[in-house]
Amino acid sequence: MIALLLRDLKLAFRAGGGFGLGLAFFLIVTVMVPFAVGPQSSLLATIAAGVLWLGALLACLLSLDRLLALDWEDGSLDLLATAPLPLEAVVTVKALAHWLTTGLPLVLVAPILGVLLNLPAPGFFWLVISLLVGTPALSVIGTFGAALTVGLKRGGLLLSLLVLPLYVPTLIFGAEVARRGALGMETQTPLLMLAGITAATIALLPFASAAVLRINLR
Amino acid sequence: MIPDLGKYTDTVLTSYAASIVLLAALIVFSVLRGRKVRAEMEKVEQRMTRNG
Amino acid sequence: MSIAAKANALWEYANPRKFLATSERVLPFFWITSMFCIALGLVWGFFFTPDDYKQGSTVKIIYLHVPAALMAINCWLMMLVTSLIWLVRRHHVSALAARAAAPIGIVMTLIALVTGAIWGQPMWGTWWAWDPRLTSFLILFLFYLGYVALWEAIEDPDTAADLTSVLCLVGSVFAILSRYAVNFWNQGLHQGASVLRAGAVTGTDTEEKVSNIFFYPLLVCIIGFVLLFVALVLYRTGTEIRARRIKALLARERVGG
Amino acid sequence: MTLTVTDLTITRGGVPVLEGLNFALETGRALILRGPNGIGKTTLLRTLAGLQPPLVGTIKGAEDQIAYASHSDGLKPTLTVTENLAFWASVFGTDSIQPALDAFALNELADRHAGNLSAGQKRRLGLARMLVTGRSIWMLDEPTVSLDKDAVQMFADAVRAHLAEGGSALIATHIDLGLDGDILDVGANKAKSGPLDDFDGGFL
Repeated sequence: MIALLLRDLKLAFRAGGGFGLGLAFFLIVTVMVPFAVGPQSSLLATIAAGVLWLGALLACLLSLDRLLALDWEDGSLDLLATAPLPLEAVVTVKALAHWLTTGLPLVLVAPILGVLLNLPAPGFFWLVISLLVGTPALSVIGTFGAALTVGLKRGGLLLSLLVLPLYVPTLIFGAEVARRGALGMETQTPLLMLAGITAATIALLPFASAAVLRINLR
Repeated sequence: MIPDLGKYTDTVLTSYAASIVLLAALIVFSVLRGRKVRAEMEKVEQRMTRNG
Repeated sequence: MSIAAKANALWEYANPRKFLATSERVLPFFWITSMFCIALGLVWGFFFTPDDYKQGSTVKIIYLHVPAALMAINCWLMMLVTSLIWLVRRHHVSALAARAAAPIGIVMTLIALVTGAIWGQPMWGTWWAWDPRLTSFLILFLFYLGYVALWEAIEDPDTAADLTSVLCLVGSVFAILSRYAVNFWNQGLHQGASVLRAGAVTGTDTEEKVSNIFFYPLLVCIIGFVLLFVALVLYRTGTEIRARRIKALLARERVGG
Repeated sequence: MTLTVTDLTITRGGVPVLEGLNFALETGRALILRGPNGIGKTTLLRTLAGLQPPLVGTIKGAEDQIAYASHSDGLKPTLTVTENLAFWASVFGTDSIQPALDAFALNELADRHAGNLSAGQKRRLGLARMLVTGRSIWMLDEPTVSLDKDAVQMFADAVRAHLAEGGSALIATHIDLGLDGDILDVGANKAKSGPLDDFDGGFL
C-alpha cells in the first residue's frame, strides 16, 4: 500500500504529473471573483468564505479525471486488480494520494487567498479547519466518481455531472463552518456534521468505489 | 365556462398548461419510441430468422 | 398458495417474455383508469372547489404540484428498489425498469419545480426562493440527470445496469444527506401555510389540515398520477426490453451466430 | 499447484464466445493458446486471471497464483526502469528485482525513464515484471509483439527457467517459442448460439 502511495506521489511531482494545476486554478478563480462582483471590501468579506470553499471544490473536481484514468489506460489497473492488494485498499490509497497532492495544498494556500478577499480575521482559523476536515471527503467522493466513469472516453464532463450533486452536503456544511466562523458565530454543529460526513465517506465509500471499479474492469 | 380565478388567472392557467404539456410530451415521446423500437425488433428478428 | 410460492410466482415476471405478455394485458386498464382519475381530479379541483381564503385561486395548483412532487420521490424509491433487485438477483427486467422510470422522475420533478415556481411568484413575490423543499427538489433533479446521463454514456448494457444501480444506491444516501444539509442551511423561511400543505395532506401537520373540500379531489389526482406512473413504467420497460433484445441480437449477428 | 478448468463458458459484452472448455495446467508445463483472431483468447485469459466472472464452469487453483500480462504493460513513463520494477515487486511482496533485470538485459537501461524506451524495450520491461511477481502461473497475452529475435529468445529462456522452477505458463501466441508445451486450440470451442426465440435471462 505504501509503495502505491509513494509511486502516486512521485508521479504527481514529476514532469507532467499535474501537481500544482489545482492550486493554480484555485488562485485564478479566486482572483477573478472581485472582477465579477466588484471591489467593495464589505461585499468581498461577506462572500469570501463561500467563494474560497467553492474554489477549492472546483479545483478538486478538476483533477479527478486523471485520478484513475491514467492507470486505466496503461493497464496498471488490470495488474493491480490481480495483485494481492484488495481493490478497496487501492482506491483508498488513490484518494489519499489525491488529497495529499490536491486537497492539502489548497488548505494551505486558502488563508493567503482569504487576505485577497478581505476575509474577516476570525474566519481564517475556521476556514482552514473546515477545509482540513472537509477536503478528504471531496477526494473520497471524487474517487467514487472517477471509478464510475473510468472506462469512458471523454468521461470528464459526465464525471462532473455525477460528482457535483454528491458534493452538495459537504459544501453546505463546510462553507457554513467557514461563514459562521467569519461572523464569530457558533460553529460546533456544522463542524460535527462535516466531520461526520468525512468519516462516513472514508469508511464506506471505498467499498462502493472498488465494486464499481471491478465492474468496469470486466 | 372557466371559473372566476380572480387576479391569479394567469398563474393558475400557466401552471395547468405547463404541467399538462410536460405530461403529454412524456407520454407522446414514450409511445413514439416504443413503436419505433417494437418495429425495429421485429425487423431484426425477421432478418435473423431468415439468415438462420 | 403459501407465501413462499406466491413470492416465487412473483419472480416469474422477471422473465422478459412473461413480463411483456402480462404488461400488454394489463396496460389498457392502467392507461384508462389513470386518464380517468387525472381528468376527474383536475376537473373536480379546477371547476368545483372554492378558492382558499388566504391564497385565492392559486390553491388549485395543488392538484398538480403535490401529486407530481410525491411521484418524483416515489419514482426514485422505485428505482432504488429495482436497482437492489438487479444487484442481488440479476433480473434484467428489474434494471431496465429502473432505466425506464428515470425520465418519468425527471418530468415529475420538473412539473413540481415549475408549478412551485409559478405558484411562488404571487405568493412570495419571486419566481424562485431557496426554500429547503424547492432546493431539495432541484438537487433531486440533478441526481436524476446524472443517473440518466450515466445510462446513456455506457455501451455495454450489463455494465451500465451495474454502474447505474450502484450510483442509485450511493445517490440515495447523498440525497437524504443533502435534504438534511439544506434544512440546516436555510431553516425554511417559506415553510408551512404559504406553500406546502402536502405535509398537512399526509397528516403530519394537524393544525394546517387541508379541509376535505380540497382533499378529495387531491386524493383522486394522486391516485391518477400513481396509475399513470405505473402505466408509463410498464410501457417504457417493455420498450427497454425490446431495445435490449435488439442489442443482443445485433451483438450475436456480429459474433456470427 | 495445478490449474484446472472445468466446463467453462466465457462471455464478452454479454455474449458467450467460448464454451465447454476443459483443460488442466500442471506445474512445470506450458500451454500454448491458439485460435483465430477474435475467438476470445484475451477474454479467456482475463477470466482465468479473475478480472471477469465466467458464465458457467469452474476454475480451480487460480486464486492468488496468477501473474497476468495483458497487451499493455502498465508502465509509468516518468518512472525509471528500476522504479517501475521495484514498485511491482513491493506490491507483490517480493524484494529482489536484479534477476528480472538480468533475464531481460535491462541493466544498462536501469536508470532510463520508461517513457524514453523503444517499444521492444518497453515490452521487455513489461515481461520482466512477471519475474518480480513471484507468482507461479504466468498468463501472457501475445507477449512477443514488437520483440526482436534476441528478445524472443530471452523471453523463451525466462519461461523455460520459470517452468524448471516448478512454475507453469499459459501463453496466447502464434510464434513458435521452441518451448516443450502442449497446444490448446480453442477454435473448436466457439460458442454455439441458442434458438432465436429464447427470450429469457441473458437475452440470448
